[in-house]
Amino acid sequence: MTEPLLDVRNLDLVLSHRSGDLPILQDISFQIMPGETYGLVGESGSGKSVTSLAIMGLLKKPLKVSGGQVVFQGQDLLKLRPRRMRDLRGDRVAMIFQEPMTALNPLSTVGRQIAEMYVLHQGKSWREARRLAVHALDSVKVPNPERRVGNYPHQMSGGLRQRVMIAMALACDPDLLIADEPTTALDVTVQAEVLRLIKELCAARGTAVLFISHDLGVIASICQRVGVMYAGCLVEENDTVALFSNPRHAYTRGLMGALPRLGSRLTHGRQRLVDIDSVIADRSVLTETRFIMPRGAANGESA
Amino acid sequence: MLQFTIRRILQVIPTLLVVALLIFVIFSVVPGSFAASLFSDGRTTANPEMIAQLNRELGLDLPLPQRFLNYVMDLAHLDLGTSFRTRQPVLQLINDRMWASLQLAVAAMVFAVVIGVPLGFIAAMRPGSILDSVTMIGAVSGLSMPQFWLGLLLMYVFALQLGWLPSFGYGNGSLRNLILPAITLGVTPLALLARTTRAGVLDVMNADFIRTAHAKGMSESKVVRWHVARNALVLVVTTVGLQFGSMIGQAVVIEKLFAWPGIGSLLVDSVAIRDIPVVQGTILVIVLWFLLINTAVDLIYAAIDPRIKQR
Amino acid sequence: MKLGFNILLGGGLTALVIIGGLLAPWLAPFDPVLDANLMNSQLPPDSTFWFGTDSQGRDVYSRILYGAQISLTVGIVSQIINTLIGVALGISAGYWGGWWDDLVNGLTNVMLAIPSLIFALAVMAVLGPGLVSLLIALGLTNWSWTCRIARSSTLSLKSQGYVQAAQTLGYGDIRIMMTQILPNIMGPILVMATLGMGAAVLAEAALSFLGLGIQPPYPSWGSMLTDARELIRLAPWAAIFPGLAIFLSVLGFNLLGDGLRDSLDPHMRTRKT
Amino acid sequence: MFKRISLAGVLALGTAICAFAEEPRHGGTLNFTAPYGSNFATLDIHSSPSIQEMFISQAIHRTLYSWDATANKPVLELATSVDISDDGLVYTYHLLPDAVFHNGDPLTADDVIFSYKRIADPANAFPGARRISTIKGGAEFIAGETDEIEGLKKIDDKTLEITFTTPAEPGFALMENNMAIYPAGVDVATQATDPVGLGPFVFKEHIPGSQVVVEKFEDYYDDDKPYLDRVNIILMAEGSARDVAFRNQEVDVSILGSTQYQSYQEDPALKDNLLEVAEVFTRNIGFSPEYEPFQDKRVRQAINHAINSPLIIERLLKDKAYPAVGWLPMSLSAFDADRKPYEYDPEKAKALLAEAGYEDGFEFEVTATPDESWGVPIVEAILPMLNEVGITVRPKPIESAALGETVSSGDFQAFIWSNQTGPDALSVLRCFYSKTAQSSCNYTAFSNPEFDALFEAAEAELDPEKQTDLLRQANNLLQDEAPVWFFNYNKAVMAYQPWVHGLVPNANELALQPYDEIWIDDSAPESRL
Repeated sequence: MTEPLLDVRNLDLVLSHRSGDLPILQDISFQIMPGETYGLVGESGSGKSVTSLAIMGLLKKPLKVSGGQVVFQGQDLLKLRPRRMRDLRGDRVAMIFQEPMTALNPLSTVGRQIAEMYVLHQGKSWREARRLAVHALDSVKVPNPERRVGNYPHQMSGGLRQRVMIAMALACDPDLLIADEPTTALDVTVQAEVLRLIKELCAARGTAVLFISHDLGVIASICQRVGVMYAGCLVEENDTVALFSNPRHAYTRGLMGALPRLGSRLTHGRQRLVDIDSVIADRSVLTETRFIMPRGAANGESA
Repeated sequence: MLQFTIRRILQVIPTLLVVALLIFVIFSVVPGSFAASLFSDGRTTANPEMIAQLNRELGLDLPLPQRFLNYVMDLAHLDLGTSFRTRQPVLQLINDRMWASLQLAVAAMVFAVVIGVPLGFIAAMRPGSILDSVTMIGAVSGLSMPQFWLGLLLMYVFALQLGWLPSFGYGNGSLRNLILPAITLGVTPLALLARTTRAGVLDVMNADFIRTAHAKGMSESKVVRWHVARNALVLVVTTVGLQFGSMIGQAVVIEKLFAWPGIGSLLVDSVAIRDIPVVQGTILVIVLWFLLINTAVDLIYAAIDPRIKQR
Repeated sequence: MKLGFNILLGGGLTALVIIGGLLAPWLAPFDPVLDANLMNSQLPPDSTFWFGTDSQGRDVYSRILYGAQISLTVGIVSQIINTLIGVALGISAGYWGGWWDDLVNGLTNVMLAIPSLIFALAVMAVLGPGLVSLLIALGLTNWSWTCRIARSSTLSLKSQGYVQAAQTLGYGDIRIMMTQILPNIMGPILVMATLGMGAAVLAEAALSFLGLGIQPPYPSWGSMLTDARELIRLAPWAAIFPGLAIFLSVLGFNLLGDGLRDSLDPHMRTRKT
Repeated sequence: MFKRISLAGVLALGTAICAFAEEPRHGGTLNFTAPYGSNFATLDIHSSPSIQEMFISQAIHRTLYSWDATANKPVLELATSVDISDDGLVYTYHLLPDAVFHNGDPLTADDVIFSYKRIADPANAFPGARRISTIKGGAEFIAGETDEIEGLKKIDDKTLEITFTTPAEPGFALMENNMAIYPAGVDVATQATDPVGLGPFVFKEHIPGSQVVVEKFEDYYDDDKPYLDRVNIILMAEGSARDVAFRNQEVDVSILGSTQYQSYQEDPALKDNLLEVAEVFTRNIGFSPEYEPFQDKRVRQAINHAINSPLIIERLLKDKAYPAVGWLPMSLSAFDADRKPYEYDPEKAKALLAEAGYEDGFEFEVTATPDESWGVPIVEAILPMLNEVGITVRPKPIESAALGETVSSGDFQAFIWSNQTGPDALSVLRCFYSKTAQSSCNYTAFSNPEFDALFEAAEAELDPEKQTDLLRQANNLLQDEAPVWFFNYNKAVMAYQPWVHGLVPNANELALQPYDEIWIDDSAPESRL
């Protein structure tokens, strides 16, 4: 294929502290091609979300990037001036968050919050933006969008709210959509609908997706390629099919073991799952696994 | 919304009635009587006949339950009674004084909001900075100072040493007269507002939807204007409401110090001479004021926060 | 970090007041009441009278030390009364609910509606000036917030497993309230009480100004300040030091309360880091 | 008996301010302060029992008699002359021919009768009522038994005859501000909000809780007066605030507390403009006859000896008081100039206590208000002194409002108070007459046959000289019996701005000043001229 849309190169990220920097991400590298859906999977705390925030340039104070590059459409986002980065955010790179209740401002109507996108990035008037917001709601299959546009978040169900988030994220036809656990907080049935929606809309618009989840099942259903993160490192990366058929890293195998067998996912059968903690709790196993990581983990002991 | 409003206003009435009863009971057992207080300054000599006659005249010789009944009946007709001292309707006396108190309270609150809210905002924008520390230490200091002491210091500095402002009085409602008492009274709400604004803004700034706003590519100033300000406002409005009510209590001291003709000083003077109808009436009006303001706050709150109305 | 600073400074100031008050009989060079020699009135600070003397010729330093006892008594006792009333009403209302809850709620609303200084003024008028009256007046005044907090915490605790477990085990209501609920709501209550101590010391000063404070001969800072307010020109020390004592001790209580709240409230803590 | 004193007489007779007979300047505004409370309860002076409203009535109203602060006695105000019958009971007043009310009505005898009847009306329960009881038929009228006051008789429009029940000087009672003469033709209900009187100033405006403004009455019966165009009577109860306002030249006069007195005396810019007067107030600690130690005269005397009053006065009150000799103050003629106060002598006090059987001392409480010059601070000051002779004293704090009731009901071991002891010696000493109840004004329930005999003789005596002599003896007896600790007579001090002239040393109440005689010279600030 051609140039990657997003090229994360040797990203290091630390938590700065008086007593020295604490490494959070080490040497993360991966690429996403235009239109591709890339999954990042890992336990909570493994650094998936932080990676996405680093790409968006939304890291908060004690966290900071200490090395590497985030090249998006040929330019290093880390070196961009804040103003340029701001213009890019939402417009070219958009993001959906995990908790649709708190990710929306409870005191604003959803219409207004969608409309903000058009005002910010396309210089539309509020009136025009609101009209577009109705369309956007319609496009994410929110029923009765003319009425819903005046709703407050608390008047909507979780699934609807997440659709609002998607509508907001896709409002400006971004080239890359970062979806950070977009379905985790939802009912299982709603999950499937939302996933399908993301898949369809992005496919139709050719939007690349960085899909973050701890749920291998979800990842499997939507992603072409998958990176497995563990303790701040990308421990394995492969095509989805290849990864599932041949997990190389011990941790990946652990994750797989924790996954209910395909097909029984929705029924939550009584079969015994491998507890992921029992795999990773033993620190000696951890250290050992570091050595077989595909890419450098020279100073991994400090994690 | 209208139903909500009416319901909230109706809720005020039982509280008011209980307060009326409470105040009545308290001041029916208070030692000292109006008639006897008349000669406490030693200027005139005690005169039992006069006291007895005065008590008869004022209806103080009636049994307590009867007096309370009369009192409640009058209240039902919005009649707060007649002052022992001035023989004027209490409502009239309160009306004469209330506007000065309102003026003082509003001015103090405006001062507190205009200074306190931005300070809290700025402090929250740069948590941990020097400005933040100074603001917060200043705020807690403002809360730790006896108000009359502060007022006295301000009076000495700005009226006497610098001669910028008049030191006392109403001065026909001139703004210059209002400044010192309003600042003195405003310091406590200012400090509280700075603190709550800061806490509120910090709270909002850490909310997920602010991250969303940033992810949308919004500039810092737009984030603040579009999302932070409005949400932090909820807390500010609540604080303003609560403070507005309790400020009347504090105003008692300030009005006395600055010879400000408000209901606070009317209350203290009336307590001192046991002019019970005025005491009862003034406290009732103050409580009503407090309740109405809180009702207003609830309504504003409901207007700002769409989630409230549903409850 | 700020959190530590608040507790440190607040605790330090509070400790200073406590030590000063407790050790007053040993630290004070003079008796606060009897060592009054009018020949010494209004002397500026010197090596004998560290903070100068007041118009009665009494040592301001000694009176401030003894005054700490009064201020502490006012702060602590009034807050104990407040807390007892507030916690007892709040927990029982939250736990039992029903008409009792309605009653307590109504009472709380009434108390909240009367500005506390005005209520204290009324109570003081009934009881007459003096320390005991002041303790009662301030003790009866500020329990409503404590009550609210206790009630809402109880409500949320009531539905939790261990309380329900205790109920199933057949524990008595009172026992559950005392052993299961009370210890779990002590944090915020303690914060309220600490902040309330500062408010009580300030209220004492305000009531003194209105002629209703604790009255001599025993020195309270509020009455010292009130008495000396006209001396600010002739003997500023007699007014400045009591004012400073009030300011610093209230500051101490407030900082300590803030610090306690920050360290007890994990939400606040994460916010600060 | 014609005692009207001219303006020139008043000025010449000795206020320090008017020593040079400068020509009074007309015009200007005076910012006067009313220091005794933060509101004017009413503008209807008849209904007011307190000093506070007198600041207004002093400008707006006039009474039949007025107080001549210089000669220290009541003088005729609204009459040119009076004829007195031989038995001293019937007074025939010839009212001022040119006196008119602010509404233009001339003063007539009807107005006086109307006003006195209103004051005495039992339905009103006005504080001045008891003063009417010295008029024949007054007591019956007050009791509601009659519709007319028998002793009030109109001879013609300008002639009024009043019959009194005793031959005592009626001026003392009828000069009180709340005995003001109202116009009969004006609805009295309006007097509370829009008063109309005979005074030199017309009511202009009342801002409740702040001030009352009065303006010059062009038709005032004293042609040349008033000098001022306008007086703002400003409420300023808080001493420290008044101090700032005065120094800031926002107000023209200020009544000083003791602390301020000291600092004003030390300030070269202020010390020359202080007006001082020995007011007719005696500060004292009254002893309860119910409390056992106080039943012994020697104990009461011992306390008088044990306390160093001059020291307290000098150091605590900053000399803003005169040591009390006995009950009656110095300005009264019944005061015995040869008597000395109790000497400060702790040894003698101890000896007296030992004699009385209290060598080991005893304890008592003093019921006291917060007042700085006759309240708790004084008790604090005597505490170490009495401790010295073995007596333990404790202040029992009480609110001002409750003092009168507590004392008159006898619910105390001792109390500290400031009592008005003038100007009429006879009525002052009546308070120690055994037939006067404790609930009236015999607060220490004093009962002494010797005193009673002297008092009764004085009351019956028609000759002023002899009466004064009897009262003097009674007062001296009182000093020896020591029913109270005689502390001090108040020294009232008023600070005034240098441009203010015409203030008088009013021994009854210094704060009350004759606005019609005050004028300001052209050194006053622009805004006041």
